[in-house]
Amino acid sequence: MDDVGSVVAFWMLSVMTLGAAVMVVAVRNLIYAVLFLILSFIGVAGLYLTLSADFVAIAQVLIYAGAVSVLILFAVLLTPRAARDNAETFLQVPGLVLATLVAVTIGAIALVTDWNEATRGAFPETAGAIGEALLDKYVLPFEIASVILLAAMIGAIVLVRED
Amino acid sequence: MIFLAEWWDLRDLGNPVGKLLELLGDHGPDWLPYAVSAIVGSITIVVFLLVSLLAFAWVERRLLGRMQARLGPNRVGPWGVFQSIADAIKFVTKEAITSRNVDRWMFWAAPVLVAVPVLVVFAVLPFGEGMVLADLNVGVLFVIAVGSVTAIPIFMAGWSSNNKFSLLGAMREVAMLISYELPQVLALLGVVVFAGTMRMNGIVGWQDEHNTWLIFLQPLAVLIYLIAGTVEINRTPTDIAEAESEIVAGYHTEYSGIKFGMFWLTEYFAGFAIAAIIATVYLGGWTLWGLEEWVPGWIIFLAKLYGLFWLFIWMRGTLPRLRIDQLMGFAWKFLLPLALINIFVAGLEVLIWRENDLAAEAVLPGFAIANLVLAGVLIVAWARFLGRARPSWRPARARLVKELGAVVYGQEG
Amino acid sequence: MSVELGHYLMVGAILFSIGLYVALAKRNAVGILMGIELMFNAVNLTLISFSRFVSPPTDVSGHVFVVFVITVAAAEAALALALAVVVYRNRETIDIDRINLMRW
Amino acid sequence: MTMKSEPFVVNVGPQHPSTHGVFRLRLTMDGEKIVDAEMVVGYLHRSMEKLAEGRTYTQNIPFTDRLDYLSAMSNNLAYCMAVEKLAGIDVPERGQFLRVIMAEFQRIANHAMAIASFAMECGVWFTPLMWMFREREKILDLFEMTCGARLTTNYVRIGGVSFDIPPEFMPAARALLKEMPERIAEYEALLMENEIILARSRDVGVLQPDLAIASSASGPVLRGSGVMWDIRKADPYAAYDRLEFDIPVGTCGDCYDRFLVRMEELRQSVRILEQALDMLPDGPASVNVPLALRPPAGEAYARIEAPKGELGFYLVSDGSPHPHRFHIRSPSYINLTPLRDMVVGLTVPDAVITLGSIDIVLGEVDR
Repeated sequence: MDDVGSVVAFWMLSVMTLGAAVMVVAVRNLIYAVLFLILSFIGVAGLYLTLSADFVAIAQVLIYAGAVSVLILFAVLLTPRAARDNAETFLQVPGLVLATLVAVTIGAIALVTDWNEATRGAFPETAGAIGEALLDKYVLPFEIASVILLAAMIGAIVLVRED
Repeated sequence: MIFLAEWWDLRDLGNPVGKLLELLGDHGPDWLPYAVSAIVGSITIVVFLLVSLLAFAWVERRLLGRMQARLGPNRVGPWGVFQSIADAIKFVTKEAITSRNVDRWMFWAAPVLVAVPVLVVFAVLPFGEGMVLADLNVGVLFVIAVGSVTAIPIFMAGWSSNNKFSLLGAMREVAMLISYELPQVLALLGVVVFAGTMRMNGIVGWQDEHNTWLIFLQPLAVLIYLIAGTVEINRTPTDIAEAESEIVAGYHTEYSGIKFGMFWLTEYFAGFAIAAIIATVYLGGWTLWGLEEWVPGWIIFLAKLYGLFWLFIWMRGTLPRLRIDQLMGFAWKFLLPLALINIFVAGLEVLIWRENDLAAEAVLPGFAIANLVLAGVLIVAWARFLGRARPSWRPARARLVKELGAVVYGQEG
Repeated sequence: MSVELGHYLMVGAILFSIGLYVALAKRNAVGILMGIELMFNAVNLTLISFSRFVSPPTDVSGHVFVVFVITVAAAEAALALALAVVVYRNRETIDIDRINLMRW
Repeated sequence: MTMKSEPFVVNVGPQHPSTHGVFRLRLTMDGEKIVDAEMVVGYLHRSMEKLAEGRTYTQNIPFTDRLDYLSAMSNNLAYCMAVEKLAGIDVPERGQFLRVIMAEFQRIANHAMAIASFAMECGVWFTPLMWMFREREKILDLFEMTCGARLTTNYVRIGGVSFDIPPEFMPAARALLKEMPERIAEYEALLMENEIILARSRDVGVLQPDLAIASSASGPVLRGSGVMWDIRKADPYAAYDRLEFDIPVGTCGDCYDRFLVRMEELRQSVRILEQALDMLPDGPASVNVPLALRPPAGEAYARIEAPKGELGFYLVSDGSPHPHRFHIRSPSYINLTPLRDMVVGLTVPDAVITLGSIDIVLGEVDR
């Protein structure tokens, strides 16, 4: 991947994703944090596109930016008397240290390891291949996932239902 | 195709642009054609949308005028055709008020962001053969995904306004969008099952190849998509997010001037987008059973698009508004089960067709008739099942009495 | 200059650690959920980049795995937010600091 | 698991598209449900009853135009009837019939407005309003050719009416009556079988008949609850005892029933008008009454079935040219009384429809 477009796109999207993620930490208002989280999700979707994973990118926009974030917004609004200031607990410093250590460790591993890269091009079309894989090779996990979704749906309804 | 494909042949607007790109590719750096094609395509789409908007803001008001036994705008220019231009000037020159306690950043960002998803939808819609900005192979999914993102700017507008009515309107809109996404996706899935592709051009090509429109094979899905689309564009039968008799103007209560203009314009753009999606997916896009050889495909496509938009205008002139819980109930209790049955039937039919290697000409008319009958039966039966039939004891008109003093009340009356 | 696997892995690593910090240190339960979502995204990004750069061209296992992760994440988000709402109803707060009773 | 949610207050009005003027409805909400409703009136108070005490009986007629400004004819009629009762004046037969004709035309105009605004509350985008304005315009044209004014007519006078009808009135009125049934059928086709209107208004804002009677509601609000009551039959005035018509009543007392009753009253008004135009006698339209009328000391109450319900004027005279006490029993105001019981337990959209189905005019509520 060394054509100009890909490189520019990668750097712009990375900066957008990580910058938005940092803003999630930094902003003082929880609603702003959710909106920056959405921006970060969209940046990740863009990164998927540069990796020629179009189906996953669209699914990311559809589910994360369109559905999960709206759920989060609803949760924030349904808890009106809770603090909306996006503050930290006493675990701020340990959390920061741990997060830095994890970043350094993973980064080091990522750079040091020889990943045995295959020289290969982009996928021509992923949607069909994913569909076939889901209904052929991964049909059992697929069914289990649907059961999980059903269970989650019923669970959420039972939890929040007024009676 | 009998097209000459000379660069000046406007039957395919891609010809001149292609020539331009060819020239650029020959003489400039290799990324230049991409950039130029993207810019030219985007500008074309925006110009097309703005022109359509100016035209239809006037057409809608004239048509509504006819439906409502009045004249409609008739002062600015002949038959009032310049009314929309006058309106546009008014929007721009009016003061865009920002109240003191609003959340400034979001209040300003929302009207700008709200137009983005709608504009992006047009990137994957083919205006003619080859006249598509980005022929994504997941076009159908893209349209749905982008449509689901519109909830965010609307929420931003409602929340940042610091107004109860705005917030209520925004929450209603978000809840509606989420609920109607499901039937919408399932309605489009039926098409994908038949066409075997999610590429918009592929779907159009499939319809062209089989000499049919998917509206015949998927009548129920068209209806579901039309209803869900009406909800998404927030026009009258379902405009509860800005129901003026309840919550003043919903999420754009606090907006004025060009900021309100952006919401207003986005509503029109979204209407065009839904009409364009239906025209592409269910009505054969830029094809018309061979006529596209003589008439430019983009004119056929625009004719279908505007025809469908006329349907939205008609609905607006006729129907009252549902209550929010009724609208949500309609999505979950009515549209969703029907969409599920529809997708099941579509899958079954395609299975029968493919497994037995039947000829398309033989099976497709049968499927069309079967699905039409099924759609009618399902709608009636499901409505009965949900108890939508009129209570038999209740008279359809007021009772007429001559004597006074008594009380007729209740069931047996 | 070109973009290689390492670049993507680094982005994933940083995103993961930001998510980890949010999940560990934020006081609001919804904020913690946001951190978890960020971590999911980092993992997904890593999976997709491996699928693009390492696995054989016909194999979409990475993508399929991401689809599963997204599915499970959606289910998890719905449940977690329902829990947050329930906790709020009972305690009128979703601050992690103040949800410290073993029973209520 | 109990739901802990705090009630919050939604102010519908005083400036709100659905309050028909300046009227404030403070709704206390628990989530989507209304738990309490408080009506705040008085934003349009013009002190009419007090002002009237300083003017002569004749000077007060224009005040009544401004009560329910959508049915000025009926208001004039009720006031003049009260004065005539007080002073013992008999109105000639032609005057009585003209009063009936004008009052019934006014009823059609008012109900057109009421039905249209009810449909607007349901969310129709102006179409029924514009259709009904088409017929209302023709009625207002008739008023204009009779007395020169369209809304604030000041037409009915003490002792009769101000002008006899001009020659072009009859053909125009007959032409209008001829096309009315067709138009009413159009409205019914547009609104009555509309699935959304049915879903929105049926079983919404139910007013039980006993509550309707107890709160002394009147007009279509009372009849919508199934109570057979109409002053035109119970206590006939003007020429109503010589005309034949039926009283429409509802079955369930919900918003849809009130809408149906108004729809049917349009037809009945057309029926009355056809008879009245046929029976219109010749002769003088009014008797001469001194401008500074001095009725003998005493009191009188006269009531009519105005389009919105029982409109009554209570006058006390002390023998001077000015009324000693001038009180208006306005139907809009009294029909509002059961509103709280009707909207508690509903949602805001339902409350808006319920308010629309009562058909209030704030000029009459606040006086």
